[in-house]
Formats: sequence, C-alpha cells, structure tokens
Amino acid sequence: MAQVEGQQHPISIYFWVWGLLFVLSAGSYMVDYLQVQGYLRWTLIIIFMLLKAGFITAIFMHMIWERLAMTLAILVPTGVLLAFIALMSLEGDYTNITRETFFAPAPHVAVEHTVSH
Amino acid sequence: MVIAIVLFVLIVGSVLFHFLSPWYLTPLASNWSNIDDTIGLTFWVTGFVFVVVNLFLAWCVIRYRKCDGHKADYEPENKKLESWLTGLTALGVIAMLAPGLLVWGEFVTVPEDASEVEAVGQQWHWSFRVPGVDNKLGTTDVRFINADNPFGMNPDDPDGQDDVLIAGNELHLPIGKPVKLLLRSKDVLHNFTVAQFRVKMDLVPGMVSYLWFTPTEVGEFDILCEEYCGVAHFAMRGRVIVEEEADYQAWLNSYSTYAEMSSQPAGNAAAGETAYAVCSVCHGTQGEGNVALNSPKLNGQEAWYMKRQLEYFKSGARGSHEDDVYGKQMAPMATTLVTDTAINDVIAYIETLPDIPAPATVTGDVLHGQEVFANCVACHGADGQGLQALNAPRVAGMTDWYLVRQLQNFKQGIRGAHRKDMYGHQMTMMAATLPDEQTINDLVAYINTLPQ
Amino acid sequence: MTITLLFMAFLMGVVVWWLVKQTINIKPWVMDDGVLVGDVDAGVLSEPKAKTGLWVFLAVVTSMFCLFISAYAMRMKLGDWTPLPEPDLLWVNTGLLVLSSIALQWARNAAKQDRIDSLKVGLNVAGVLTIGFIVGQLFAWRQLVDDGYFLNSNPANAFFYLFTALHGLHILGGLVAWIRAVSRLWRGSDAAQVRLSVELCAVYWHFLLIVWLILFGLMLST
Amino acid sequence: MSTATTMHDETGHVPPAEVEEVELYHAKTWLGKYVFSQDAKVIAIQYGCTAIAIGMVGLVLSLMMRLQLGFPNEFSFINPSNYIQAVTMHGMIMVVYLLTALFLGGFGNYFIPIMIGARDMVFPYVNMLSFWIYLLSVLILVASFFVPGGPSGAGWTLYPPQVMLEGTPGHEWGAILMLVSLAFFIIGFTMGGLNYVVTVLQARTRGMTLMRLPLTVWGIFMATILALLAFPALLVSAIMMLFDMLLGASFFMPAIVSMGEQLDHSGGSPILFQHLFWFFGHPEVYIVALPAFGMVSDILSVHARKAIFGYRMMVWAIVAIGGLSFIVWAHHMYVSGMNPYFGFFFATTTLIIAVPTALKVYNWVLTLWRGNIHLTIPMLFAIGFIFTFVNGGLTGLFLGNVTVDLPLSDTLFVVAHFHMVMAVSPVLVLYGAIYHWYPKISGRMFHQGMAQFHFWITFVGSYAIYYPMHYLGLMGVPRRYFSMGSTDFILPSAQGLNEFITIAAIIVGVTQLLFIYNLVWSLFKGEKASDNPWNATTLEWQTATTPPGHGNFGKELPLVYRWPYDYSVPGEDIDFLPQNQPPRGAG
Repeated sequence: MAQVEGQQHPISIYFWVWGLLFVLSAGSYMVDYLQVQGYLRWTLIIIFMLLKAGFITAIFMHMIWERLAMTLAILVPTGVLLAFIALMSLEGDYTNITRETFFAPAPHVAVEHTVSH
Repeated sequence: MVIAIVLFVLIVGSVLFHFLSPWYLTPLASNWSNIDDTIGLTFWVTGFVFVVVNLFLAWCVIRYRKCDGHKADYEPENKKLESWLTGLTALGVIAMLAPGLLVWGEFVTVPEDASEVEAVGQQWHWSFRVPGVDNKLGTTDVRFINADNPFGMNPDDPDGQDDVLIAGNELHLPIGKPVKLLLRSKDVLHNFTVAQFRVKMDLVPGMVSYLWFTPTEVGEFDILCEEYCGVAHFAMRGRVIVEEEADYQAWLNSYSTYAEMSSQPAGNAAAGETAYAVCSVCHGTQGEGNVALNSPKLNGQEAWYMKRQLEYFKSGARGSHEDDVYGKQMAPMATTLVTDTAINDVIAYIETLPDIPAPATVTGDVLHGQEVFANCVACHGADGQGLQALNAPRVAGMTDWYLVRQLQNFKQGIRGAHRKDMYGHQMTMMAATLPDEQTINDLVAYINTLPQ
Repeated sequence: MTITLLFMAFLMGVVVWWLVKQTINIKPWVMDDGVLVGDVDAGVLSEPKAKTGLWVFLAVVTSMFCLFISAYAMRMKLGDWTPLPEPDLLWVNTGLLVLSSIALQWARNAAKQDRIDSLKVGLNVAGVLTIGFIVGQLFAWRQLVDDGYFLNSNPANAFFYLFTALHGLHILGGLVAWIRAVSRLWRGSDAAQVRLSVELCAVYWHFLLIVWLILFGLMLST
Repeated sequence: MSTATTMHDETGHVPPAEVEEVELYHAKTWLGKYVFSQDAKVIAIQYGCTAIAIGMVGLVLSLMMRLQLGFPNEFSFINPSNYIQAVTMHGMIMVVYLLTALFLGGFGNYFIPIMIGARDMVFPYVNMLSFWIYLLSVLILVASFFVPGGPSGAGWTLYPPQVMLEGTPGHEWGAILMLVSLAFFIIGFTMGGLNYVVTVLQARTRGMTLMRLPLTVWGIFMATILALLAFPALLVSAIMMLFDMLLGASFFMPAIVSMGEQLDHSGGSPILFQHLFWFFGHPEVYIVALPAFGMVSDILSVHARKAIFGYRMMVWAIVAIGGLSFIVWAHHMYVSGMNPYFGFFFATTTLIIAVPTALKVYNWVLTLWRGNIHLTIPMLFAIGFIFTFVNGGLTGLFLGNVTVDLPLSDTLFVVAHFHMVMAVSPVLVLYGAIYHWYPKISGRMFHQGMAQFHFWITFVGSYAIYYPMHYLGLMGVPRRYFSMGSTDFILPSAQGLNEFITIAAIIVGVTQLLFIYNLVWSLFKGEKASDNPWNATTLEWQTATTPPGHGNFGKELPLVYRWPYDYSVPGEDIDFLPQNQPPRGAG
C-alpha cells in the first residue's frame, strides 16, 4: 500500500458518496413518512441502513484502501456478532412461542400508552 | 525421574479408582439408557487418550532426561505425524459427537403418546399439576397468582377447570408411560433433576421449558433443584414416586381439581367454637398457650399453617417420632377432628381470637441472634411474620420456648424427618445449620425483639 | 439455524484460508543463505500508532453495540413490545450529526492540504453541530418523558433511552479529543501538528454516525 | 518469507533499532518511578501484586466452602448465606480479578514489550491508567464485603432474576457494587488491551516478524483480542442489569412473584442474560488458557533444550481456538431452557475446538520427545500442567457433548472439570512461569527446596482434590449446595470422600503461603542470578542488565535474526542461539 501522501483519492468521490448518502437517507425517511408497514418496512429500512453504513466504512473510513488482513480482522468479528444477532432473534421467537402456548393471553392491549403525541 | 514415577502412579491410580471406587452413576430408572451408553463410550475414548498420552509423557521424561553428552534432536515439525494425529483426533471426536447428537435428537422430540404433567417451581418448593379428563392443561399467568390461587390458574380457561392441583413436593407417575414434564417457575431459575432419570432441565420464569422420560423402575426418587435459586437452594427437595397404574390413579383421585378447590366453602367459626372446647384445655380459651402444659400459643398464627399441622398430626407425618413426647400428645387430639370441614371450622374460630403477644422467656445474645436470623429472613420475612407463599409460618410474637423446642426437634430429626412431612424436611436442613443450643437461644432471643 | 451454520462455516473458511496463506509458506526456522535476515523489516504496520489504537478501540465499541442490538433483536420478540413514536426532532438531530461529520471530513482534507483557516472553521463548526446534536437528544428525551414514555413502561422505551445515552456518552468522549485538537490550534499549532488528531476525530465521528444511523434505523423499523 | 518481503516495500517508518533511549519518559521522582509509573514492567508488578493479593482472598473463601462441604454444619461461622456469598466471590475473584489480570495485566505488560524488542508499550500513560482503574475496581469489589447485606450471593454468573431478589444475599448493595466493579474492570482492561494489541502490531523490533514471535506473545496477543471483543458482552449485560435493578426496566426480568408479591417487571427474558453472559464467559476461559498455553510452550522448549514441536501448528491452533471460542458459548446452557435445537449447533462447534486443543497437547509432549529434559522447577510445573490439562480437557468432551452433559450439568463433575482445566492448569503454568522468569524480574534465584516442596504439594494435592470430585458429580451431587442433607441415591461413603477432598484442599491452600514466602525471601536472600540462567534464546534474556532497566535494552534495540526456538541446532557448539545472534559468517 503506497502510504500517506500517495493516498490522495479524487475529492469528487467523496461528493458522489455524500450525494448517495442523502438519497439513501431520504429513502429511509420516505419509508417512515409513507407509513410503510410490516416486513417491507423492515427490509427497506435495514437495506438503506446497511448501504449507508457500508459506504461510510468503505469510503470515509478508508476501508476499501486497507490491506486485506485489516479488512478481515474487522469483518470477521462483525460477522460472528451478526450471527449472534440472528441466533438471539431465533431465541426470542422460541421464548415467545412458549409464552403464547402456555400463558393466559394478556387481558387487554396496553392502553395506557396511547398518549397523544 | 521422580516426576515420571509419580505420573505413572497417578495414571494407574486414576484407572483403578475409576473401576474400583463405589462412586459412579446411580442405577438407571428411566428409558434413557442410551445416555448412559454415550457416557460409557466417552469414558472409553477419553480414557484411552488419557492413558496413552500420559504414559508417553512419563516415558519421555525417563528416556530423554538430561544426561551428559546428550543433545536434543532438532526437529521443528513433522507434517506427516501432525496430520496423522489431527486425523485420528478428529475421528475420535466424531465417534463421540455423532451418537451424542442422535440421542439429543431423541431428547428434543417428545413421543406422541407422552402425557403432560406440569412441575411448578418456586423458592424453595415444588408443586405439580396434572391435566384432568380432557388431557389438556389450562393456561396460567403470574398475574393470577395469589394465596387462593397459588398456581396462577387462568379462571376463564375451560381447559384448566379439571386440572388436578398438587400443592406438595411429591409427584406420582405411572410406570412405563412416557411423561412430558412441562417446567414453569414462579420466581427465579430452578432446575428439575432426578439423578436416576438422567435428564434435567431448568425452570425459567417467563417461559415454559420441558423434558421427557419414561420411568422404568417402581420406587421413590429424590427431586433436586440443580440451578442455584437463592439461599435455601440446597433445601429445595421433592420426590417422584413411580408406581403401578392403579396406585397412581388412586393417588390422583385423592387430589381435587381446580374447579373443586375454588368452590370449597370457607370454615364456619361458630361451628368451630364448639370443637375448640377440647383444645382450650391445653391451649387456653384465647389460644394463648400454656407453658406448664407444653402447649404453644395459637392465636395470631397463620391459618394455612395450623391447618397443615393438624393434617400432619392426623396422618402421623408429625407427632409419630418416638422422641417427640409432646407431639405424641397432640396426635390423638387431632384425630378428633374427623373431617376436613371440622378442621376448617376450628381454624376459622381460632382466627377470630385476639392476637395476644406471648411473654418472652428465652434470653440470649440478641446481636448474635440477629446475624443468624439473616438466614431465616428469606422465608419467614424480615419481621418474622411468615409468608404463605414460601410455606413459612409466623415466628415473631409466638411462644418462644416452643420455638426453641421445635428448632431442637428439627435439628435432631425428631420433627420433619417423616417422609410425608415435606415442608418440615426443609426446616431440618435449615435447623442443622444452627451449631448449638446457645445459638438457638440467641436466635429466639432476637425473634423476641421483633415487632409483634 | 442452517443459515447461521453455513454462515459460520463460511467465516471459519475465510479465517482458515487467511491463516494458511499467512503461515504455511513461512518456515521461521529456515535462514536464507547470504541474506542477513535481521535486516528484513518485521512487517510492522506503518500507520501511526494512535490510528491503529483507534481502530482497535472501534472494534471494541462495534462489538458492544452489536451485542446491544442482539439483545434488542431478542427482546423485541417477546410479545410486550410497543414501539414508541420517535419524535421528529430526532431527524433534525440526525441531520446535525451528518453535518458535523461532513464538517470534520472537510477539516481533515484542509489539514492534509495545509489550509489552516479552513481547518479551524471546519473543526469549530463540527464541534458546534455536535453539541447541538447532544442538546437535541436531551430535548428529545424531555419530549418523550413529557408524553409519558417512561423508561420502565416498555422495553422499546428502555432500549431507546439506553441506546441514546450510550451513543451520547461516546460522542461526549469524542468531544474531549476535539477539545484537545481545538485548544492546540488556538495555542498556535500549525496544520501539520494537529493533522493526526483531526484525522482521528474524523474517523471517530464517521464511526459514531454509522452507529447512530444503524441504531436509529433499527428503532424506526421496529 | 512472503509476508516479510511483501511488507517491506510498504513501510516508510523509522526502524525501531534507531529509536533513541532519550525518547522515553524517565520518571524523576520516587513516586513517578514506583507508584505512578509508566514503565510497563513496574505496572506489570503492580498488576501482579494486586491480583495475587485479591487472589489470596479468593483462596480463603474457597477453603471456607470446602470446610462446610467436608464437615457440614461443624463450623458456626459458616451459614447458608455467607457460604453462597463465598461461592460467588471466589468464582468472580479467581476468574476475572486474579487470572485475567495476572495473565494479561501482569505477564502481558512485562513480556510483550521485552519479548518483541520494544522499549515500552506504545501508550505508556494509558497503560498506567489501566492499572489504577483496575485497582479501583478491586477496591469496589472488596468494599462489597462491608456494605449492609454483604457481597452478592448470586453465584459468579450473577443470573437474574435471583441476583436482585430477596432470598439472595447481597441483593441490596453487593450485586450493584459487583456490577459497577466489573464495569470499571472492563474499562481498565480495554485501556491495557489496546496497548498490548497495538504494541504487538507496531512496536516489534527489526527482524521480529509475526512468525518469529515467541508463543508466549502469541498466546497473550490472541487472548487480548478475545478479551477486547468478549468483555463488551459482560459490560452490556452489566449495564442492562443495572437498568433493570435501578431504573425498573425489564430487559431480563419477566413477570414474577417474589416473596408472595407480584413485582413491577414484566416480559423480560433471563435467558437473554445467560446468552450475553456466556458470550463473554466462554471466551474468558480461553483468555485465561491461551497465555498459559503460550508460556508453557516456551518453558517446555527452554528446559527440554529443544525447539517447540510444530511451531506453525501451535500458532495456527492458538488463532483457531481463539476464533472458535466465540461460537461455542451456549454449551454452558444446554439445560438452561433455551431453544433446544441450539444444542446440535453448539455441541458440534464445541467438539471441533477439541481438535486444535488436542494438537497443542501432542506438540507439547512431542517437544519433550527426543529432548534433553532438564527437570528444573519450571519444567516440573510444565509437566504437571500437561498431565492436569489432559485430564481437564478430556472431561470437557463429556460436558461439551450435549447428551452427556444432561446428567452431569450442574453437578460437582462440572466443578471438578473447570477447576482442572481453568484453575489448576493455568495456575501450574503461572507458578512455572513465575519460577522461570523470577531470576530476570528480581535478579535473584528462588529457593529451590521450598519451590520443590511447593510443586509436589500443589500438583499432587490438586489432583487429589479434583479427580475424585468428578465421581461425586457422576453420582449426582449438585454444585452450590450448602449441605446435602439426606437423599436416597447418594452413598453415605461420599461424605468420607468429601472430607478427604477438604483435607487435601487445606493442605494445598496452606502450601501456597510457602510460595509467597519464597518469593519474598528470595527477593532479599536469594542467590544472585546471572543474565540468562536457563540459557534461553528469547530477547528478554538478552538484556544488558538484570533486572532490566527502564527502556529494556540499554542504548540500542536488539536486531532479530532467527526464530525463538533455536535450541540444540546441529553443528553448533552451544545448545542455544539467541534470537539476536547473527548467523555465522554474517556478523
């Protein structure tokens, strides 16, 4: 890796990415604004979120110019943690299933918290 | 050199210990013989590795110990040897893992014909629920739990009405039938373990876990809690009794269903007053107790506790030990209350009596007593008023000489040793922690200082 | 389950491949004839030490936030989850944080090109915007509490307060580094002397921006 | 070779050998030299002394537990409350405050810079802060002994809900102090850990490639990475637990009835805590084990006068074990009520870890094979470690295999297993390492006779404690029990075995005092040590002075020409070639 001074990337790439980030942010705001619900909402917002995160890490935090070992060192633990998140999600489902099967249904939907906003 | 000999002795000793010592798995009493097989297999594989690696180690120490003129080999690695060792180790691991996973597969898949039974854990007791004729357990919830509904049954659930509620530490099971045990906790984590059944599982508050087995031996088995659950963890005991189908049905029929329990009439104090005439001879007209007659104070004591003790006296669970002189006096008196209604009535009458504080007669080091009492607080409460939820009677303001005697009785196994006295058994373990008579006096002296 | 397993296997594969590539050809005990091996550079990383330190720290923080998210993923499945309405103020705050990140990036470029005035402006603007973000977050809390969304009334609320508080604490920690850089500039350091500090601040700010975007996105979508 | 050359052209930094000594911060005052020191070696000794001091508290607590188990209800100062408090504090102190701190804070600080040929850690000031925060965390922990209600009695795993409920000793203050202390420990450790990682990555001397690092450094390095990534899980669970306890949140607290009353919490999951805890807790095992693996490799190699067998495989195994340790955590939870299908996954990953671990054991034994074994004290401890670790590792195969774990989980078998593998094994290495490096650190030799005695009692005694304990567990004796009372299935003779174990434990425990006495005695009365009494190759033995001064290497940093295991090289007159010795004909 030719270091330090030689590492000047064209400044335009930053502006391009900033532009993209704003577009993506606008996208996720639209999801919220248009009240998209259910899995679609989830999927869209998470995709926007990950894309933004990816761009920032890759460009602004110079990840794509790092050496492979460094990239791996960062991606591998993150990967393990993502798997942890997936497992926890499964665990949450399992716990909830036992609750729904064996416990009496809740008396009423929580009314106390529909305070006007 | 010495180290090699010691290693050799330890290897041989370990192997001999394994085969000769009397301490090993308890005799199996369920269908899980394949768990024992996986353990046996693991012992063979690991035992082999243990002996071979350590013998080689000992031999190396002898063979290659320092001697003049000898120089070590220079061999940074040996790819072929390392690959072989890796391969063989992987084989050994697979040999242990594969059967393990297969058996686990059986464990997570409950057979279709398994009957469901619920075990409920709470600090530091067990209780059980068996589905009634509809073979379905009703739903429950923590928000329904109170003194009248300790199981937290959902009153609106038709499935739960015929559930048989067993408020005691003893579960009976028919032999040869697969059981799916549903595990529910009211407060903290617990664990249902019967060593002879091999399987165990935690009870987790806020969800229901399960395990299954088929009992294959008739007999009585201890249930231990094996997940730490608070200060009396070690005293949380129960019992599984495996018996023939007919005995099991008879046992089951002796318990009431949820519907029957909720429709039970309350005791009649007026009727109880007549019956109490007999009791008043010793316990006094106001239930204030009489030290000369060795009769404790009754007024102010909790109804559920007195009821349980009367039943114990009647059934011989209490007052049948030959050294329990005073208990033996009470036992025949209790039998005069023939029916449950009679007991309820008498208790209802005692509840109407005014709570007269008993005079203090025991003296001791109050400060030391306070320290010791820290271990009692968890059940009897910080002010010693007792807690039905923990099956702990009131101790503050009760007859102090009586407390001393009962603590001694518990400690010596005169009380609480009977197999049917399941709550007393717990108290024997706690009383055993009081080292001597002086400590008991100090403790009771402290209890005397508690607000009445 | 299967997907997780495959994913893990893949990760392990990558790790093993990398290890093999790194180590299998090196025989550290072999010394080349004629080459004075002591002259061979040890292959130490050439980045400034503080930068490597920051990256390692970011890995630690990433691990922490990922674990919080895993707790979030499990807890939200448990049936009593009532999403709380994120106040619109949060969008404004997000904007502030984005802008402060941009300002720092600008300052970083200025420092690289030795433009001291732009550097000062960029750094100051970034700080002001960041403080604005923190204040905005506090107002968002106020607003929620006033509307009756207390921490203990629902796990979604509890997570909201937890996430915002932790993220805010990390920002505050960053501001300490920012203050150091600014005060050095005030005391007359030139651009080259603060270049590293500004660069590290910028990386840290971008990182916290990502963390915030992920947390915010997560809270919006659930 | 490939990394060395490929990386060569990428670097544009000052070669470390030319770093001048003046660059270092030299303390002028006594306080700056010995108390608020920024010298990694002084910090290491501070870490070591604090850890050993708190470790002695842990030891006393364990003897108290053993007294009760061996002679139930004989001692009036032990009751169910303080028994379980002893269990809790013993576990937490030993695992976190003693072993983690001593291996990483103590040995890490001393040996990372000096073994890689650096003058000091890269961030000395942060390093100093790390120690003081650690000390603060220890003090907070100790304070919990003196608050109303005493220290937490929730078991070292601090499982909710019991940790915060009446019925658990120390639920008022003890538990909170414990969590706060842990949070400080983690913050302090993170500061130290950043230092270790960056130092290994960036401060290695010329010629010290990654593949020329002594295994000690590899072990500590990998353990530090594990700790940096795993401790956040403990921090996360501690923070969430404090939210539940103090602010009324319900992350871990479901709706429950405690002491007959419904609590305000609802909907949380105690299992979530367990996952988070063990996501930290399992890597923690390797945080303790990996440095021990590394050090024992070096000790074996030096005292057998033979290159460590399969160095590349050893490095590979350290990294593989480190990686795998993050995906096996739930093997602590087979019977916790979690989704039972997780059992398949975690049993598989757990047993896979056995392969690299077994490989390490083979390589240690094969290092002795055809060696020239000097049966010095450190070597005795290393051999003792192999034996103990083989035993402890093999019993791990029982508990890792989900089916076999069913009857054994939560019994004394577990206690015996993890003490063999996580207490006795690493501690034997610790002793071996302390005896091995004592001459360098103190400049004097330790007393041989006392050390011999200490070894034999510790090694044989520990085995006598824990080997029979497995069989109590097989029979079904549960752990964390104050007393067994009466059961139908536990043989009465088991109590005799318990008494035997207690007596052995007392003997072993008291003998540890002799070790401390030996350390102090030898510091003043011990025979003066030469610079390199074991004829070892690694850089820490090549310093100009013994003990090494601030800056480690005098005027010029050593250049490294070879790997650290050039023992008994064919054709050489002496049986070791230090790492900084140039090849013949080149110097």
